Amino acid sequence: MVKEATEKVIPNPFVPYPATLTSSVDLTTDVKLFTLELDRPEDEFDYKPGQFAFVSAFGVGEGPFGLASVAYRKEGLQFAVRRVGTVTNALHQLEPGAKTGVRGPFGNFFPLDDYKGKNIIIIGGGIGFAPLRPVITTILDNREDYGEVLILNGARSPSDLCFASEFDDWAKPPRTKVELTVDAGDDNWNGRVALIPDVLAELGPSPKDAIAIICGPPIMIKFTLTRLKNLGFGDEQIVTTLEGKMKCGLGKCFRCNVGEKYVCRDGPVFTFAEISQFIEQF
Amino acid sequence: MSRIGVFVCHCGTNIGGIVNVPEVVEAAKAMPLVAYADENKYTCSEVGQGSIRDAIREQKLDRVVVAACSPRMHENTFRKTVATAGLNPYLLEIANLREHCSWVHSDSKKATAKAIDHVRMAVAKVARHESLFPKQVGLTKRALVIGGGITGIQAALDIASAGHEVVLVEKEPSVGGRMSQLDKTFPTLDCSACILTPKMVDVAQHPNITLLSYSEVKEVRGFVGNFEVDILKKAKMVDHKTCTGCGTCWQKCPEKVTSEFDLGLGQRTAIYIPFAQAVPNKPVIDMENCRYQKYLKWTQTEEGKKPPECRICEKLCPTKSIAWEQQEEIVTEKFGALVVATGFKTFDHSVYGEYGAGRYPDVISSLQLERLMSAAGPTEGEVLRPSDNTHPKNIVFIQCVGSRDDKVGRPYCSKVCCMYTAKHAIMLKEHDPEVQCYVFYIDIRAGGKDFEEFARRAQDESGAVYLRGRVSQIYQDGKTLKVLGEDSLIGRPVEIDADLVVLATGMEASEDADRLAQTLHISYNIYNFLIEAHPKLRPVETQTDGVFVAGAAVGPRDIPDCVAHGSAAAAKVIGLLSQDSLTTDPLTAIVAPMKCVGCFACKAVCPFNAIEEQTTRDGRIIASVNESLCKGCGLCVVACRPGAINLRGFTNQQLLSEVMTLVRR
Amino acid sequence: MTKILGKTGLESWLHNIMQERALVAPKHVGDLILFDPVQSVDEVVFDYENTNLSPKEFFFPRTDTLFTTKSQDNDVELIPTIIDQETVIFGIRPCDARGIAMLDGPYLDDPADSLWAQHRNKTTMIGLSCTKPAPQCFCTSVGSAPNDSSSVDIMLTEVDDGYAVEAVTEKGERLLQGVELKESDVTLSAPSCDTSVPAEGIVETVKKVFDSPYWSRLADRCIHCNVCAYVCPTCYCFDIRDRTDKGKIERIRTWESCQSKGFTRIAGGHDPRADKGSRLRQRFCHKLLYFPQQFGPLSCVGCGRCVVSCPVNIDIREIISDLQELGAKVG
Amino acid sequence: MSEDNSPLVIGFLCNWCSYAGADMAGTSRQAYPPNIRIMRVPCSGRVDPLLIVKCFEEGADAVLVAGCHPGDCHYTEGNYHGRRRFALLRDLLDFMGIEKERFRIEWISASEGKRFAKVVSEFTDEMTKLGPRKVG
Amino acid sequence: MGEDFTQQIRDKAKELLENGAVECVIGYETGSDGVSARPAFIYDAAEVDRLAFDNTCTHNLVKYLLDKKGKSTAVVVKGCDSRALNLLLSERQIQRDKVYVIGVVCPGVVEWGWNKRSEQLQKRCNWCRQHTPVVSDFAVGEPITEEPPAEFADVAEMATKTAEDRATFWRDQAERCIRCYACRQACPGCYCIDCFVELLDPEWVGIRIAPDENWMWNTIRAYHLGGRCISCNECERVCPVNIPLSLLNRKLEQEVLDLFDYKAGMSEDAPAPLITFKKDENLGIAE
Repeated sequence: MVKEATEKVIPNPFVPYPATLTSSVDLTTDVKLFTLELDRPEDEFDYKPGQFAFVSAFGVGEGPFGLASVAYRKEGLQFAVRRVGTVTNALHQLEPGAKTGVRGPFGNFFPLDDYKGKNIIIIGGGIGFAPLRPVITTILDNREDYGEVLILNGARSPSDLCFASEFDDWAKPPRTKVELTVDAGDDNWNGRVALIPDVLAELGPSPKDAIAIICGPPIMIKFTLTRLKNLGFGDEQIVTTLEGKMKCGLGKCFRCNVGEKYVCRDGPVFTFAEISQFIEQF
Repeated sequence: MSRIGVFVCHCGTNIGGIVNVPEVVEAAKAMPLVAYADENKYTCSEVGQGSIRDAIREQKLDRVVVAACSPRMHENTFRKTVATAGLNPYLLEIANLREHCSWVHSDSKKATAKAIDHVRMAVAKVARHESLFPKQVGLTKRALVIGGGITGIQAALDIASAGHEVVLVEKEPSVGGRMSQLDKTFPTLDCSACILTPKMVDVAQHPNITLLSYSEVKEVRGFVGNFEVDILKKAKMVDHKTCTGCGTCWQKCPEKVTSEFDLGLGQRTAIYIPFAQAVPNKPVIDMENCRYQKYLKWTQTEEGKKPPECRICEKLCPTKSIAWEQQEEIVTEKFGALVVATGFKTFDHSVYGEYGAGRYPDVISSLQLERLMSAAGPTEGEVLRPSDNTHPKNIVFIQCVGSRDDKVGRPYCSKVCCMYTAKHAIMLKEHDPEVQCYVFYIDIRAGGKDFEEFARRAQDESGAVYLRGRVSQIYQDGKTLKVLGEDSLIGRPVEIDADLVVLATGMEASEDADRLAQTLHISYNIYNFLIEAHPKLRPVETQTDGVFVAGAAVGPRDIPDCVAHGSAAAAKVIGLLSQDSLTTDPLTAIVAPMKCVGCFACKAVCPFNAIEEQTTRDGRIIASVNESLCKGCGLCVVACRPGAINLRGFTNQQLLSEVMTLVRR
Repeated sequence: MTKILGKTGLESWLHNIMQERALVAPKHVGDLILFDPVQSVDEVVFDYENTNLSPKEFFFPRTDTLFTTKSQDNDVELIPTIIDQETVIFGIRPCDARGIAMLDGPYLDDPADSLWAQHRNKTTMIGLSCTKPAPQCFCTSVGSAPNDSSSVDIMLTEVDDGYAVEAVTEKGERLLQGVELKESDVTLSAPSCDTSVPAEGIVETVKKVFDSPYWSRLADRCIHCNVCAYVCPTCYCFDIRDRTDKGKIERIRTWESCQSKGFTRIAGGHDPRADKGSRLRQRFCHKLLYFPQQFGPLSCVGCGRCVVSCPVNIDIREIISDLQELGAKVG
Repeated sequence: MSEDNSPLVIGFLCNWCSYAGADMAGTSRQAYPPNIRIMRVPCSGRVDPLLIVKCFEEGADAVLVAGCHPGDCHYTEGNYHGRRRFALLRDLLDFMGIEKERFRIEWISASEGKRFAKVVSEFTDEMTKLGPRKVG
Repeated sequence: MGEDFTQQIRDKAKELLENGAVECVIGYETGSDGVSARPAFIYDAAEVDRLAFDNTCTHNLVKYLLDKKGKSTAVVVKGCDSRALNLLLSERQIQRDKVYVIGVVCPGVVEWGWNKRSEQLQKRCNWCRQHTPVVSDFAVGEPITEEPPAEFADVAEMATKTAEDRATFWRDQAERCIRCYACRQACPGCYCIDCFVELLDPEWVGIRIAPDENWMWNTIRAYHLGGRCISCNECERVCPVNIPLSLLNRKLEQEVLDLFDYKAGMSEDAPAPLITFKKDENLGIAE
């Protein structure tokens, strides 16, 4: 005879924490940085760099976004959201004070503790730079724990570079370099006009004691991976975040899978060693 | 981010008297994305507009709904208002609370509910508005005038005098049109040729005018400022560059044929100019009738009698200008604006059995009478009966032949017939005091400067007998024509023995007017008269920007009207061509390339040829919209199943939002 | 000893069940047989191979409201859906019941899907073992049997004078309380399932043939009609979107299929499974590789619905055979 | 149907003729029942059958599409295309149980304010008599 | 039919593949049940013996040409299927020079399902007026003289019901619909990159799989095929819940014939009724 488990009330994992939009700032023409505060003090939301959460635009739906803030600073939950679809469109319409909801945090994170003492190369393209911001914040807040830091941020155009106002701060600490590049410049741009993989080849960072963290559009990730391999980086030294179409974040809807792995639960942070066999599927 | 401001207008008591405006304002405040709502006594007043501008700045509004009168009234006003406050003028939507609500409903509660719904829909729509920017396109500063009658001549001269190049296309060998066939003009009785000929000569001599006689417009592509027109130049068989118009050829040509210009009453030669004052005063060869052409045709089959080889013109031409090798050719020219002045033709009276169905030689049309009266006409101005060349004494005029007659599908009034018949009666009496004129009429329409006096003169001074009534039958009785009719004023049948009967044939749209209209994408009515953009306020514009209409092509009108009309069209063209670039309306269709399947249903339904084919980087052939041609009708949007085309300002999203906000309110 | 419930006894039992709970049973709907709520025992179909659609929708409805919002002043309250209705499903086949139980894997995996959990708690499954398996059936090849009672609460087996009754769970026991059962010494014979599919070792095989052109050739024929996924008792892909009506917002979850174009297309436009072959492979890899890797069993229960319903005869049994053959060649 | 059981009529009016005709009805104070909600579209040929079906899906009782008289279309041909689409759609909807009467197409010119009011009045009355849609 | 047709198809397929005229031949083969046909894609002349033709060859293979854009492909079509070729040619979805048409004169196909097959003709074949393909590069079978005119008894029957009954009927169908979109996927006329039903913005159809939304889907699916449906009935065949979709299609087919005197797919050039018009036509609207 099969015994019954005592019935317990299971919280519905699809119901977000109620939250309030406290600020909404334009990062680029189509990217905004949202700051959210949870409405109920009892809701727990502890997270690490690399993790993501679903943000609701009630009436339209919800979407997954990488957390762009760090938990320990207690400055609210921040998300950089690019306007590409119905949910992001609706989010962009929200005014500070608007009610929203957050579900998360989900996924794994960058094991920054494991990287202590290493040289870190942070490579991000476009909106893909958002999940790298907490990585940078954490490393710079604990600057002495890490070796050389190279930050490479690229975008289609100068006005698409996310977090431009923070570049100067990032470059201030010693042994820290910020390199910017764009696919196409404009009248006010004096910097590089080149693709990220090419800039990487030019800068030629040494793989010795180094970890490369990449985040960006799939095509950029693919080409950057190749360049890093050429530079001698091993599969374990390359860490990336993958983007997948997600609906639940809970490892249920089986939409974001790469092979048997869920981007939402087993990722989004993967070493190249973990995904090398699936990279063509991605 | 959307911060919508809603401004509800009382319009004095026009709206506020029925619609509870404060309630609408409160309801608006509760609508999604509405950041601000307020009311005005008169929103269109300077104070009202100022309050919108202030609110946009103070409340950081990014979209505005004005709930007031019809958008057809003040949409432009408020677009300018929001623009002065720094918003894109297209981030505005009007909710119509006056014409569509307060003025037609008396139940205040229901009207208020409807007003709230209309505001709701406007809010839903404006939330999806995007900033739109008119584009600038260059233009070709040349005009094409189609039709070389008095209207076209006037338009061409005016445009040319303003410094723009003009091409004047005339399908006949000479310009002049119908006016050149007239003897005198009413009500002043000045000689038609005397006032027209100088203008014709001006056309020929004006440095800015290129005259393409014996030519027709075949195809028109492009759009305002940038039309590309294919013009067919028919083969004249005479090199007009070398021809001096000495006249030897047409004087010596042995082949005589009926003259079209004289409407069958006279003859011309196979190589000819249509009339003495023709411009250009250089001949063309009528290929149908030329003896050499007939000979050439014969050599191909050698059937029947061998015609003479002739070629007399060629032999006698002092400048060797006969060009047998000439072919018709199509030239393509670019223009910024087009004027259509294709005029009219006269009604063919042979459909009237009761008037003899064209069988009696002495039943003629009034235009034929003009030729008989003309000093340059076949009888050199002597009015002679076609049947026996005698002077007619009793002359009957019948009005409204092919006008005001549903029976023949011409219910409209041709406007000029009453007056030219009066002119005829006066002139005939002057020519020959023994003449007695009778005029069968329905009404006398003499609206116009000096017209009524003129019509009176025909009766009072020239003794024409006006009989109100229709003619039921005409029959030939020996040399006389028996005209049976009715004088409806005294209610008695009348019978008149006439020597000549003149039918006041009405005006019809010229041959091919419909084909030309289709080519130009302008509309025409069931009588093939062209339709102006607005009958009162835009009388020479059409629905196709850059295409103007003038003269009798639009509907029956007399010479002074035609001249005024031609000048009006010219003024519009000059205004257009004086710009350095043109602004296009941004409410056009737009294709989402990733969604287009390339079925081109859009292209099939587009009335403006605005859909073009484009190859994507991955090799797909997809649609794209030429925004200069697109008029924003949205036909393509509905034809597009995959939803790849949208119409700016009336997007699928916007219309659906309006519906959804209404049904799920 | 076997406990027997006579035919009339069964009918009155079902009738009684209906008084307090919703009874779902096979029923004629048009020319289909579907699991559907019944109002009267007369509607219940007892003689059927299996229903055209699986009973999964009573645990994973076509459309489910995850929560609703209630707005007041500037505050939004989120109200999760609570399932109150006690439901009894009568006539569920062992394969289908196994399919439901199998989905406990992903759905009850932490964090559990509360709607699924509630449906499972509130629903009692009365199984009916198969006496004559249909030609498309192959449950015995994928780890089950026509009389497999492991996933139901109560198992019924048709015998001459009624139904042999086996209470499998406490929940089942409870439902049977007060029902009079005859004791009988009839022995129940397990019916045979003729079709044999070489499913053994398929997990390893699929890994080997993952990159084979077989998939894209197979997908030539596939029209991605999604029918297989919608009739399948173990397919559980879903979509989520909000719906607003008269100011009330619902977050709604509905069935979806991994075979549909754009299933994996992300907002930017990139789609890792844009081609037909990789979509079709995804379906079979999920059933034959990923699910077993995560939860153990193949996520195919051998009900054969996809075999019958596929309009272009993409037959999972044939595919398993083909893959094994292919795998053997790869070595 | 709204609370007081009066039909919800959704009207799509072309900007150039019928919307102006409705304006004319207003200017000349031609009264008609307040049930209709009016949407302005550039042309009757812009009215997507999807919108009409959507109205009915969402429970609207009646839909009116009004455009320029044939031959008068501001875009020369829009209403001809519309006429075909609506003819087909109306038959399809009728076949699916949405009575032909519920989907009305009218040609109303800018000068026909009186006729606009008459059409809307008749249509609303007819819909009131027909009653709400029985199957949603 | 039968073996003779099969042999002709195999021979032609072999020839086309061997001389490189086509890359793939799309035809039929016997399915996994051993009794009914399924689509077959033959790339290699050595495999042409898989091809078969019998009276269960129902599938409209023209749909697959949409996956073979730009590639030379031979396709086996029946009379009804062939009309889809004209539809797709006129809508520029396929290129005539890339398609080799093996046109089979079809006396009708039978009712069948997986592992079952009757000898009874499918309902639609009884009123078929297109036994002989309208497009063909290689004809299999002797052309059959088509008898006029089309009948719409099923449509007429529905029209005898009251509006309320009709609404109820379709409501019931909508209730059963599971929105799998199999009807669309099988239809040769459905090839939009993004189908209106799946668009999020504008969201024409809500997410719920519920009667309202399903009704909208079924209505617009039919409407989008107005004047385009070529009566192959694939939509109805693949529907897992047996919704009589052809009834809607046939209603439109009848209206299109009555109103516009048009039959879809009969020629490549005749413009579809909804992308053209006549100025003076009385369609029973606002006259």
